[in-house]
Amino acid sequence: GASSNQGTSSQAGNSENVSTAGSGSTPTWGHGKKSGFVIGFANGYFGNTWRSQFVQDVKNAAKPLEADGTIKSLQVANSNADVSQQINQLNTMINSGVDALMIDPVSATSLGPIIAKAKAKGILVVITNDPAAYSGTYAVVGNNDAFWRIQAEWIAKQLKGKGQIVEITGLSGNTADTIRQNAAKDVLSKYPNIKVLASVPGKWDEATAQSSMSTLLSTYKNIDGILEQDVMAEGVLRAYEDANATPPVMTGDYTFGFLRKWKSMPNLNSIAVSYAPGVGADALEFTIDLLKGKKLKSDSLQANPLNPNLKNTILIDPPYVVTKDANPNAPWMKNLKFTKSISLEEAVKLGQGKSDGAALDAFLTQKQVDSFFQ
Amino acid sequence: MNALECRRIQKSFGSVNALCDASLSVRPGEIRAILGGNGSGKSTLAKILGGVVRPNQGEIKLFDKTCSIRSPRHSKRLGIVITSQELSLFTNHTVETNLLMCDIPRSIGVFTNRARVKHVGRQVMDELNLSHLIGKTVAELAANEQYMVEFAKALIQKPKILIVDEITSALYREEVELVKQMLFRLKENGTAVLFISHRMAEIYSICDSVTIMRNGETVATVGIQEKNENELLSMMSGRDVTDVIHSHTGSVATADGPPLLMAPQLRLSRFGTQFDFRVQPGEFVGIAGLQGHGQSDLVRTLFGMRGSVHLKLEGQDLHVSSPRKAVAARMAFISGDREKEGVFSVRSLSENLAAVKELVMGQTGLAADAVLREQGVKFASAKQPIRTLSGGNQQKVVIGRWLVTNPKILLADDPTKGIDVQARLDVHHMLCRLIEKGSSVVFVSSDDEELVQLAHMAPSARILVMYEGKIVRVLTGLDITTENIISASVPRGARFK
Amino acid sequence: MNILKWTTFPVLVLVIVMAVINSVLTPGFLTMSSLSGFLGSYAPLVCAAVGSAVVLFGGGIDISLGSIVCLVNVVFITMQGYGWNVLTSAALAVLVGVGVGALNGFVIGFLRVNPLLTTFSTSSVAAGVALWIMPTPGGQASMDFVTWYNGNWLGIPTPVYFIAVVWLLWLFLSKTPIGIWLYALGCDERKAFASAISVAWLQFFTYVFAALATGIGAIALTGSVGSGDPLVGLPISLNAIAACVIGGISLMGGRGDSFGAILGALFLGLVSTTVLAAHVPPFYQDLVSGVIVLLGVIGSVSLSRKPKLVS
Amino acid sequence: MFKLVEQQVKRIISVPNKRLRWSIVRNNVYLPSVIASLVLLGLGQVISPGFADFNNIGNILAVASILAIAAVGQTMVIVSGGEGIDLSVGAVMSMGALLGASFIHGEASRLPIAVVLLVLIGAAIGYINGFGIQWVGIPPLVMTLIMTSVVNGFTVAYTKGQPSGAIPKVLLAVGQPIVGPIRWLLVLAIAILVAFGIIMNKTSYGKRLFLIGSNRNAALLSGISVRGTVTVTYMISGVIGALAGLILVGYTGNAQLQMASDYTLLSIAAVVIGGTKLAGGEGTLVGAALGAIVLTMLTSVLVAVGLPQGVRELVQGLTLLLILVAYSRAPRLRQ
Ligand SMILES: Nc1ncnc2c1ncn2[C@@H]1O[C@H](COP(=O)(O)OP(=O)(O)OP(=O)(O)O)[C@@H](O)[C@H]1O
Ligand SMILES: Nc1ncnc2c1ncn2[C@@H]1O[C@H](COP(=O)(O)OP(=O)(O)OP(=O)(O)O)[C@@H](O)[C@H]1O
Ligand SMILES: [Mg+2]
Ligand SMILES: [Mg+2]
Repeated sequence: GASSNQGTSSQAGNSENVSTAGSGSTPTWGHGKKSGFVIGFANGYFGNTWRSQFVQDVKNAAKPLEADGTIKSLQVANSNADVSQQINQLNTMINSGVDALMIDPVSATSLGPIIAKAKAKGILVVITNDPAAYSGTYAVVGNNDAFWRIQAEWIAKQLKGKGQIVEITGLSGNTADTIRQNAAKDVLSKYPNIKVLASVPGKWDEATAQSSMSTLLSTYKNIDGILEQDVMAEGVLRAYEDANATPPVMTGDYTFGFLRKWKSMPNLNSIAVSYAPGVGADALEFTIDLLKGKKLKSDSLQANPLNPNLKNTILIDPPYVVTKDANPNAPWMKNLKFTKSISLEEAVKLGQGKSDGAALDAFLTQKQVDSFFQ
Repeated sequence: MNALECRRIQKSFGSVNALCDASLSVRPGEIRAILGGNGSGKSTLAKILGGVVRPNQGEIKLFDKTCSIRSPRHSKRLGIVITSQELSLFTNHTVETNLLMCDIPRSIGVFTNRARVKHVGRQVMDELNLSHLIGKTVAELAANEQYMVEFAKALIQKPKILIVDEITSALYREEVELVKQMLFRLKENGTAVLFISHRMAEIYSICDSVTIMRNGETVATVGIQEKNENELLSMMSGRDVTDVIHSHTGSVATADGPPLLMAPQLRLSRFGTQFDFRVQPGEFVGIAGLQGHGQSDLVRTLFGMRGSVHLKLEGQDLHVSSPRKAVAARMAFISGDREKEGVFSVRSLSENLAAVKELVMGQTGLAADAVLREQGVKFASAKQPIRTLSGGNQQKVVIGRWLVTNPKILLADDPTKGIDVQARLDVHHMLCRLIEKGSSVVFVSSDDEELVQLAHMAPSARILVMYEGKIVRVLTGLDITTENIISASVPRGARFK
Repeated sequence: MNILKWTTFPVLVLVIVMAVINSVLTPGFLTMSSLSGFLGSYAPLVCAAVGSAVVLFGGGIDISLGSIVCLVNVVFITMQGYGWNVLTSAALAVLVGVGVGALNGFVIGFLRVNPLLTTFSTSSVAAGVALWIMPTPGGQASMDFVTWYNGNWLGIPTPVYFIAVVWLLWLFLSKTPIGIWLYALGCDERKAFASAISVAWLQFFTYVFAALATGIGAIALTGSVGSGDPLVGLPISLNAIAACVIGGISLMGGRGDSFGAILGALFLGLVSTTVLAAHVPPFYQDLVSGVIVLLGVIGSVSLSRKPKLVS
Repeated sequence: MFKLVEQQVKRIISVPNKRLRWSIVRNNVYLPSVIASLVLLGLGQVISPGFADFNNIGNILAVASILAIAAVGQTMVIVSGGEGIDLSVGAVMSMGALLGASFIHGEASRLPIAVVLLVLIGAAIGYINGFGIQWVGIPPLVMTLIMTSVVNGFTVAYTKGQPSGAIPKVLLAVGQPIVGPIRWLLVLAIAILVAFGIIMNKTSYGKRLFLIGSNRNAALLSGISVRGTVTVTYMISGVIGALAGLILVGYTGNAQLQMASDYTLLSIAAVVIGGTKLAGGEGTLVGAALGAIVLTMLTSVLVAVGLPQGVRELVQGLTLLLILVAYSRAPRLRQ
């Protein structure tokens, strides 16, 4: 989501008929091995802190597994949002005989042919981070719907269901962004008295967010709340500083930069929901277990965000919801799995020694992972 | 009836009036010379007829039918062909392709018929006995060969009206002869020819009549026999120019004593030849010879453009590996190719003037206006871009750029190429003044007459004649005559290559 | 000696070297399936490079080809979405792309605006339209088409046919007078005009041709990705030019050979494959491939280089 | 800027002859951009009231300042002629932003060191460009294009994609307003413009630059060191790029890989809209700055209109095309 800079699909791109990944049919991948797996990880975009944390997490998670021989080698390939390049990388990996492919797609819909090729060779395919819907594959992705649903719910509550807000969204056309916007729409439709004055794309870029916010500030006189997406919060704040006005109720983001700033602004009423780069590491854990032949519980798999008929997805809920004071049984914390509500204090502590750009991160514990399997 | 008739043609480029009132009429089978100072509008007239330039006013009749020429293509359809002073050849194409560029023969109406291109090309080149050039790319040809190809390209198009704009200035005598024969053959087939040239001799031997242009006007048209050289020159410059033609009587002194410049075992890489070269203080050294026999290589090598050379300047050893080093040693170089190697066309006169003195030698405080006036440049303000000056005036500024650095030795590579008589004289006087100050001048020229004139103006002079990269003859004293230069520059047996 | 004069020689060497390195690093590289996969993902760039080359011959430059790819891809998919058959929608899509080329050609040839800036503007026009038609990636190409593209046809990987078609288009062109005029134009625009060559039309034509070749490439790309994406082609814009230069084509115009462009494009592909096959750590992949390409260019330029100005 | 308009208008109405007056309007290099930006400003105000208020103008000028700074190097490279162009500006700026952030590492005291290091790296990159172009003979467009991927690669390799360190207050201050729409960024940009204006027009390096741009051969024959001067110019462009990146990160407050890649083509567009000929030998920094304002103004108007992204890009492209057609056309072939 926040990671990608590139549009990826919001419609189902998968060509074949609906089915559920591997379930039922006995999996053919792993070639019966129990260890010494060769894994290819094709990361579709490489350009911001979130993504590098994402890749780094995967590599860190792989280290112990490589040590104990479970993983023979992990090939990592980055492509700079170049579809052809990614397809070529996948092609190369397939031909070098990987057991499993982890893919963060450049474009959700552009992998059909190459994935078909991989499956034909009995290679396990796991999509991670940016969703994509292909039958016969698994997807381990962050729960974008929950991500903004929580924040929309929160802001609605803060405004007591009444007021004028502006939205600063991500990259128009991007899958994650679309899912999030739909979630927000869905929530706000329940609050008729909350008026969305404008919804401008901030491209997940602080500078863009800042100048867009400035324009909005000069255009609309009274803005009661700002529904804003990840990594752009500081841009919004700066727009207010420049206009020397005080920011209203606003959703924040999960970078330690913002968390620290927030801590330094006692009157700022905000929330931070994490969208963890760790999702890649989680995906690796699932990949290994699947390669080892473990079976998922029938209820573990949920509908793919891009294709409701395709049940092949493990949605990783936001690990943390940060509010000034922890508030586990707030209305916006309903039906979330493994999500902790922590206080700003705790959150900032978690960031000790981390850079401002770094994101509040977390992984599933082995136990949590196992709980998905039979 | 007239093959071509122009009435009151008028053309201005922005503020410049290139042509204000040009009128002439030519009969079929007539060869008409067009004579005029630089920028008097000859090429502009040619370009208008060629469809390259659009006239502001005026009427053009072809064979008594009025017609407005819309484009080069249209002009060619009307049977008008012009050879361009700047050449219209494509250096990356072969000779034969260039020859047929204007209508390429095809097979089955679609594809280029290469075989035919070669065949037709060869035919024409045979007549000009240049068939050895077929298959080469134009880039590989020498200047004179290129101009011959340009001429052949015109012939191939079977012109009804042919306009030849200053191609002969670059040609060997033999080649000029060939051009003459070809023109006469066209004359017999009733083609009308406009022949633009600065060379009187040619005009007298080739043309039937001459139209004189001055500042964009056709001032007169006369039969070639009616007026002599001086009369024509006076008409074109609007003032009496009897002084233009010197009578070279008396000997020319030869300097001796310690040389100013010594170039022991000077090597011309292109010819692989080696010889000693020296220049005395205050001496004029003319370099003569047919084009492309190493004259400009000689001066360019001395100026460090052909890699490092070892020189002795006033006894001191020095290694000149680049123009930069040469300038540091107080040498100067003037190229005849204004556009490519002379002017900074979009920059102002003062910038052009100060380029070396201020920016290379680091001496400031140059009184641009004074210098320009002293060089007799026609200019409005020192701030005007140099491209707004006329060719000759531009060249004066370029020369001024070097004179203000008062160089010990000045190398000139045909600096008066294509400059009219008056401007040329001014340049000569500038150089003489420099020599009188004790500097020396090494002067390459394609015009032997010019070398002889200069030699007689200078206190002491020698003329070196080059052939195939070697100095084949050194002329001094009484021997300095055009006849000697000509005979030396084409050694016996080499008259026809 | 003469072979060294051939502008395509350096890149030919480069490609062979890279191919060898690859087949050493990945033994499976020279297998049919691997090669067809490789060609499948780089055929689009190859086609665009050939188009770009033709523009460069004529002394122009076109940085809008990537956006044209996006537009064609999006239109192609959308048409199929409306249930048109593959051929018609492909033809129509390519036509739309050619339209953009025509805009380029008109503005550059007839209105005489600088090509770099013109194509920069039109690239944002084309990309804009693509995003407008299809704000979010999606749709899907007909399965038959996709499987056909990613498989073999008459025993040869299908992408090869796309490359062949574009190459033949150029070959045909170069055998007609247009070929000659093109190099003349690249050598000197004014002289070309004076020699009765209709410069404006010729320039117009080069950009149209570039768009056509690129459009065909875009169809190929659609075959390899199987769906629509308004941003899918963007990297092609500059890669195509890089490919040409590595292929020994001069940006000054009038020099080079389209075959060089093809090899140049393949070289770029081979580099990214090699970097991966050599297990270069991810953080260094971009740097390494960048440096390899730079060295490649230095190699090809310094081998086929014009003499210096003053001499 | 407004003073400029005044001057322009004065110049025109002071001309008696009508035809001449028009020709000045036509040939004046600054006028188009001045008019365009005023029109856009008015348009923005109409479309969304408050568009023309101080804060927003300040914001627009701030963004434009960064572009203008980037365009300084671009202008000098283009003036240097020989098809001179620098496509690596965007990459170098991104690098400046990321490396700057990690050099500073959150401590204001490290700012000077960071600046020095960036200057060195920028110069080094510029030197490589100059070397490839002048000694190897690679066309500038290609050399700098490929340097783009090398520089991006270097940035990734150095930062491991992880821009470390917070941006200290001093740096963040560049975005802060001083009075009305004036922000430190603007002051900084004007200072840089003035400084390089002097370098270009008063120093002997600058004078050489113009001559070389006008005619390489003539410069060589006059003993001017072409290679040296050109290389220095690319080095300057590299240095300015790196520092512009640092300033950018000061304005945005966070660094991302390739955050500035758009600036490459934008800077070229700005230079050309400002009336500088790509042929070289002529050009002004003021023009480039005005060009930058036009482009920024255009983008923010389109944001204010709130069109979908596709349409926005479309309109942007068409507008740019119109400006080019109106003001930067080569002379007709048939004179
Ligand atoms: N393209 C142009 N733009 C501006 N002025 C021009 C142009 N072409 C020619 N002129 C000017 O028009 C006048 C006539 O030029 P033209 O070339 O016809 O002279 P010419 O008689 O051919 O001189 P030369 O003997 O040197 O060839 C000169 O002042 C020249 O500077
Ligand atoms: N390209 C040009 N652009 C603008 N003005 C020009 C241009 N060429 C020439 N002029 C102007 O036209 C005037 C006449 O130029 P022209 O070339 O006819 O002079 P000229 O008679 O050829 O002198 P010279 O014999 O020294 O070349 C010049 O004084 C110059 O100011
Ligand atoms: Mg003249
Ligand atoms: Mg002439």
